[in-house]
Amino acid sequence: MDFLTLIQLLDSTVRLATPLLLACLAGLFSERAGIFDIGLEGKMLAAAFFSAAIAALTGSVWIGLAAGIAASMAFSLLHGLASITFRGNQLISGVAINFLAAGLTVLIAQDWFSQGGRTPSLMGGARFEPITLPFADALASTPILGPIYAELISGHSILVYVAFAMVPLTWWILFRTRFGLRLRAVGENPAAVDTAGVSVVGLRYAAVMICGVLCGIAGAYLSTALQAGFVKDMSAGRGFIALAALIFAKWRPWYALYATLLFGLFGALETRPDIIQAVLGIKVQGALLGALPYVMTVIILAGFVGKAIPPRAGGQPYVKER
Amino acid sequence: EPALIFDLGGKFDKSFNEAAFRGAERWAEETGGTFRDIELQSEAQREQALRRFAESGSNPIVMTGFAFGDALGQVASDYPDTDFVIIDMVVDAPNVRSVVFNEHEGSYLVGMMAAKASQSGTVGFIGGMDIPLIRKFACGYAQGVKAVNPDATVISNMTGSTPAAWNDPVKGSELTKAQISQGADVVYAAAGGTGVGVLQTAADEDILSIGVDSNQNHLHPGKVLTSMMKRVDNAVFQAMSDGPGMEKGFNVMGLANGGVGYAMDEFNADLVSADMQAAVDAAASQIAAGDLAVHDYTSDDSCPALSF
Amino acid sequence: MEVMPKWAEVTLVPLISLLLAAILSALVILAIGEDPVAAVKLMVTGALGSTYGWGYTLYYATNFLFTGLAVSVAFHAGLFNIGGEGQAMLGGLGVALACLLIPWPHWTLALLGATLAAALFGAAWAAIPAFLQAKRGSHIVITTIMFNFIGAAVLNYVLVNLMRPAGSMDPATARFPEAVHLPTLHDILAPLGISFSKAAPANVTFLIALIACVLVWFLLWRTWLGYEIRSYGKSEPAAKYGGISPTAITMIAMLISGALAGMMAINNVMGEAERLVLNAVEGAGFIGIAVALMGRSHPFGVFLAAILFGFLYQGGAELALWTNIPRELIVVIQALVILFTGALDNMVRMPLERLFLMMRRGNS
Amino acid sequence: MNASDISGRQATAAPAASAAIELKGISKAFGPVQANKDISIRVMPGTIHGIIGENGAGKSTLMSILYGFYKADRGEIFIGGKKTEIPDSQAAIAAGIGMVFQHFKLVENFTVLENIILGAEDGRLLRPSLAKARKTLLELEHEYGLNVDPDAVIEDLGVGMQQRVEILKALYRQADILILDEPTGVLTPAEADQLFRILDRLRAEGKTIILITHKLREIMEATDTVSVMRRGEMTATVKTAETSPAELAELMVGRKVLLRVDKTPATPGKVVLDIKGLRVVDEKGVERLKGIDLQVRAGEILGIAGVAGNGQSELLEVLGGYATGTGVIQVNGQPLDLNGKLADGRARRARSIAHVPEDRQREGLIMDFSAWENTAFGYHRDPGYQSGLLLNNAAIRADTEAKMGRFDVRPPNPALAAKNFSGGNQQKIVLAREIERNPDLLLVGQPTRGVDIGAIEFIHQQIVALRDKGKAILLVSVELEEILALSDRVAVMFDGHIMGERLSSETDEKELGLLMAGVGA
Ligand SMILES: Nc1ncnc2c1ncn2[C@@H]1O[C@H](COP(=O)(O)OP(=O)(O)OP(=O)(O)O)[C@@H](O)[C@H]1O
Ligand SMILES: Nc1ncnc2c1ncn2[C@@H]1O[C@H](COP(=O)(O)OP(=O)(O)OP(=O)(O)O)[C@@H](O)[C@H]1O
Ligand SMILES: [Mg+2]
Ligand SMILES: [Mg+2]
Repeated sequence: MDFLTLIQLLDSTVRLATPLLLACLAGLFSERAGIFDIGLEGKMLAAAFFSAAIAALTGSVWIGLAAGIAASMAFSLLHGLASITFRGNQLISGVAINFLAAGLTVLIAQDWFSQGGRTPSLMGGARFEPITLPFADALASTPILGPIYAELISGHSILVYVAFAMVPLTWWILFRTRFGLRLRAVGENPAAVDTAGVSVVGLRYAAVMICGVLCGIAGAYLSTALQAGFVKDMSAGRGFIALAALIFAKWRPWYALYATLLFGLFGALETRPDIIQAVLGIKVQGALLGALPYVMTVIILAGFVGKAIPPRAGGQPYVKER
Repeated sequence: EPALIFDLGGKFDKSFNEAAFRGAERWAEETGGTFRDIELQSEAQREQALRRFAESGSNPIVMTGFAFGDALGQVASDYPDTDFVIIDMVVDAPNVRSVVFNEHEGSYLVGMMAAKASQSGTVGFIGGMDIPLIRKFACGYAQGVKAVNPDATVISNMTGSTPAAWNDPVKGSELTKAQISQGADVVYAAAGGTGVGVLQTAADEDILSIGVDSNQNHLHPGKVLTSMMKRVDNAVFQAMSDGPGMEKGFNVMGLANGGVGYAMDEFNADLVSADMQAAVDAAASQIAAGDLAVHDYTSDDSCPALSF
Repeated sequence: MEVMPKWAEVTLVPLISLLLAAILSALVILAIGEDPVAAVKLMVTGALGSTYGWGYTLYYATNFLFTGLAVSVAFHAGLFNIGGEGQAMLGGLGVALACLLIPWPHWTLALLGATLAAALFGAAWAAIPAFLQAKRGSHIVITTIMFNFIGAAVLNYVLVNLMRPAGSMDPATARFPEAVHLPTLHDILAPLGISFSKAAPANVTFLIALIACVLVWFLLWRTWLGYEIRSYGKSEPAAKYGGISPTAITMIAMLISGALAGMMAINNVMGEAERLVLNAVEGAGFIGIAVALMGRSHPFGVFLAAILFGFLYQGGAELALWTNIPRELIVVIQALVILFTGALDNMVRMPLERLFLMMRRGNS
Repeated sequence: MNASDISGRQATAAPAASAAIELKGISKAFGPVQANKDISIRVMPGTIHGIIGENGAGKSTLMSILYGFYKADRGEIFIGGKKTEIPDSQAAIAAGIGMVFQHFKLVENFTVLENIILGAEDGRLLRPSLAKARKTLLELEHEYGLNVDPDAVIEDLGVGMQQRVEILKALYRQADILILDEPTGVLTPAEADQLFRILDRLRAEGKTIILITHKLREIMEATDTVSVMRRGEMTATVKTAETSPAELAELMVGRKVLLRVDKTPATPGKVVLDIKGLRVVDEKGVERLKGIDLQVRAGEILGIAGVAGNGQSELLEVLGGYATGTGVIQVNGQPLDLNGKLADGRARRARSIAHVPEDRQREGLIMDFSAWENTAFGYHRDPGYQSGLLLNNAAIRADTEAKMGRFDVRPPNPALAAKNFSGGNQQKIVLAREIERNPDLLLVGQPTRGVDIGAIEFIHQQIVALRDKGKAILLVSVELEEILALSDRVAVMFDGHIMGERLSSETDEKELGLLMAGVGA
């Protein structure tokens, strides 16, 4: 495998990892606050639709992004209502949100656009275009670093940079701010937060809402940056993979980056059976090739990661009075 | 009143179900008639939908997809007075019209065009789910490519092994980019909703793409080399127009009878040179006349021009 | 010391929740310009108004019973088995192999053999995640998700490359021989003088699912093994203190869970399709999660929830048949039912509890 | 400290007009349970006010209402004479109230410092808050002698330390009114003494303290006034100087209570438990037991004294079969498997070893299971309870009912879930299960932690009765008083070693206290 191929592979890794990373960080905020969220998939899908739809209608991808985020947050609010206010089962609520998003997006898309549950193709300002970083062209010919900068680092949509910037930001928020301290505390022992005079409900809603924002960006990235429009079910299970990555990452921001990059790499490798053949020396049959990322995940998980301890109050509603 | 049953992909799968729906709509528009339709949600509903429509007097009942073969085989004899039309599969019963398409022939033609349009000598194929039908597309395509340029490389990828593979444009994009980085400058997508991503990325990356099933040239004018037309719409239109008492039996829709073909319109006129078109048309008439045989993958589960 | 009488808890709460879901669904139906009253009528008569409707409702319910029980058993051991989908797929492979490779003389024997094969294959597919959880601490939620994907790939590979009859377009096995066809409810009830629709796919597997329900209940609440499973699920430190082996219970519970999920295949593969198709499970594994959660992981609750989802599936099919309501609307209705009965149930319960408390105070 | 010290000071209580805290007509129901019924109470500033009452009397509930954790159904709260609404803990903190809960409200995987600033941060950024808190903490530590490592993680700290963190939390928030809910339940005598010295200082500074405890001695020594609660009602409030332990006990339980354990001298028989060179390394690789030698004979109670966290738990866990170790342990002359297949609780029970674990809610009981299911726990595969694969539920129920009767478990309802019993009754369920097996060796950890005096009396009697049947008993407790009252011999553990063994008739709290601190031997 030559250098340029490697760069291309990594480039693809970055693109595939970005929605996973955003969703993973979204889940991280929610679950760190003690609210499990298997509705990442649904929120991402809803955001993908609304951002594409509104971008198509207004011609502005930014308004689209805002709409996607708003839609995702609306689902977050629903999840909050069910799991915080009404202390319902968080897993069921998540399952319901996934179904709801899958159904509603197509229904509304058909109602608005009559294009078979799709949005029209986005053009021009209705789409996030790749950004060429300064001097990318000038430096491209520098050996090694040039291609890395010009091909790998430069040339992604703004949302990719947002996603990667979210990693240190998330870390900083969680571990360097008052809000982060409280957020982590409420996922470990809500009673401690409550008796310290801080609202458990408020914190948890805040976390769930941040989760909505990040899922919104993830969805918008799918339909307005990677693609130029919405296709039904286009999140294609990425919310679940993000959830797996979150557990993989032991609910930590930097590990989340590594985990999603790893999943991204597996995804990228899947598109390059030629490389796998070159490395392994055997041709992997198509269907089994598709299973490769998952097999690798299991092997890595079993071999290297070990036990992941979730936030202790995770998944349980905070009930003071029986 | 005729009825139309879509396969699990649903009415709007950007593939043959959608084409079938357009055919039925055209029929409704032209004749002022109405038709029933249903999008299935589960395997068990195949037989259910067939029986329910048959019992309620719908005639003819048209269904899209090879997966109906088994159910129709069970049901057809119970409703001898109802005419059934199955697309993409052969069911041998007196009240069934089976319509199959020679996708490999159409794919052969677009493969030729891909090879002719390619500068790099490398072209790509992106399929949806890895099933024999899609391999049939890929195999015909590869034969067409090799016919023009025996040294050409055909890169073939399938999107996945679950039904999600039909609706993952993001992965379609990534596969396209991967093929581009391996040198492909024309890609042919036979992947339903996933193909949306393929065509989009090809347009973005300034290479040519080839659409499938219906004419997709307009999606990215000047970027879609052509589309492999599989006239499911015509088959449905025809079936509904023929109505009850239609001619039954085995209907092969190939190049000879316009069942498959390639799309030419104002959107790709500049991309297809006269020479290219002449060569392809020549091959088409040869195939139609039976002078040129394109191997059908599903006839023996093998492909001379491509390995899976 | 419960606030609400038990009858209210088990009837009023779910019924009012369902009503809320129905009202919201009606609004959605109205919003897309259809008649909600007619739609509900259609669903009810279509799913419950004839033996034909029941035949489909029960057929779907049978699938969900198996996957729901599977999730429940694991849940009682504190394990969240999301892998029902993959386990049911592999169960289908087991059924197909059993039915195609062995010349069964009679369906009863075939049923026994196929059930065994389905359970074995399903359990085998759960065994690796279970082992990794027990021995390596690999989170079972991730590994079972991964095994769903891997299972789909395996099935695809096997059907496309190995088990497909030569020259067939359809990535499916050959039809099973006549001898292994299972009797439908029509065949079973006819000798009893009950005429049940011939066309509906509900078959003898439904009875097996009911037996499975009873057995699971029996296992969990009448045997020491079930007792150990529940103990471990409630408190791992206590289980250790009590001399219950976490490794053994994790393995056993997951094997039982996988076996139950796998056994779904005798319904859809052997009973209905009579061959193995790629898409045989079609999400029943995931519906099983909702069914188990809504049924509070109790076999009887699972039974009711499975019937409810069977009703939604069959009622939805009828809607799709006779109206222009798109199938996504049915998905939305399912979502609303899951949401209101499963996640927002306290929205109904809290005011009800207040009401009962007031009544009780008023009485005393 | 010395009782006369305190009683001398109580006369300084201020006139009635300016009570620091006044509660009027507080009522609170949890669903059908009326936890507090029309409770009124006045606490003067600069005093220590004690509250006693049986398990479930409603003490914690009342204080949680004052702290804004629960909302009262009815009633008014006056702070410093001013009517104050306390809808949440925020308001309580603002009103100068701090509370140390019976079950600590700490974030286990946070550091001490993080726990202390939680909710009381300065500004949005953590670092300045932490720096400031570190400084303040140092001052507080200096002032009150409350030493803790600010960077230690809570889960690595013993309960005594955790309690200090809770107190520091309140002080950090500048509480004028400090509520302590059963603070000494988990402390060693030395730690308890230190706590009371601190409370004394705080009182001297004019702070008001409410102290909930089950220990009459503490009430008598530390408080100025004391209120007694029973079944949700406030039955009496008296000046401490004007009452006696016996009177309080009677007010509390509603009958006369024996305050001493009645026991005859032991007649030790053959060696039942023989431990040689026992070593245990925990999951983190830390050596917790560093070569223990111990013997317990039939008909005697060996008490293990020691500050929590010195290896007592590990000793019980190894003996109970759910921790691994090296060395030799013999029971009735036969070795126990410490590492292999038979190192599990079931095998131990088969060897006639019964175990009342230290933490009944985590290990001893399954809180969601009914009493009868809990009664079978650990013995569920014994012939009496099971045949083939089946549990004999009817037999277990009947057995449970009998045991509940004999152990006076209230309410005597086998179908009630364990979590619905009060702490003392939960403990009785565990004891009944283990003692009624008539084991050759009984392991008991913290048998009366958080249990009211009525129940303590009963539990102690049962343990002694088992000894008198000629059984060997290994008792682990952090309550020196309990160790001295129950055991025939005492071994003191410190840092994974046995610091020394004494006959309880020949030693006293002072000597043991020194051994527990690692001094002497
Ligand atoms: N959060 C709660 N929800 C429901 N019931 C509760 C709750 N907290 C306490 N109770 C009930 O209220 C009553 C009073 O409990 P409380 O904890 O105040 O007693 P206590 O006097 O502190 O007992 P202890 O000495 O055991 O700590 C008990 O019956 C208890 O079961
Ligand atoms: N408030 C409480 N009420 C009842 N039990 C408690 C309480 N706080 C702690 N415990 C239990 O008491 C035990 C004491 O724990 P700790 O670790 O401090 O002492 P230890 O068991 O002697 O030490 P180690 O296990 O580290 O050797 C633990 O099992 C803990 O769960
Ligand atoms: Mg209390
Ligand atoms: Mg301990």
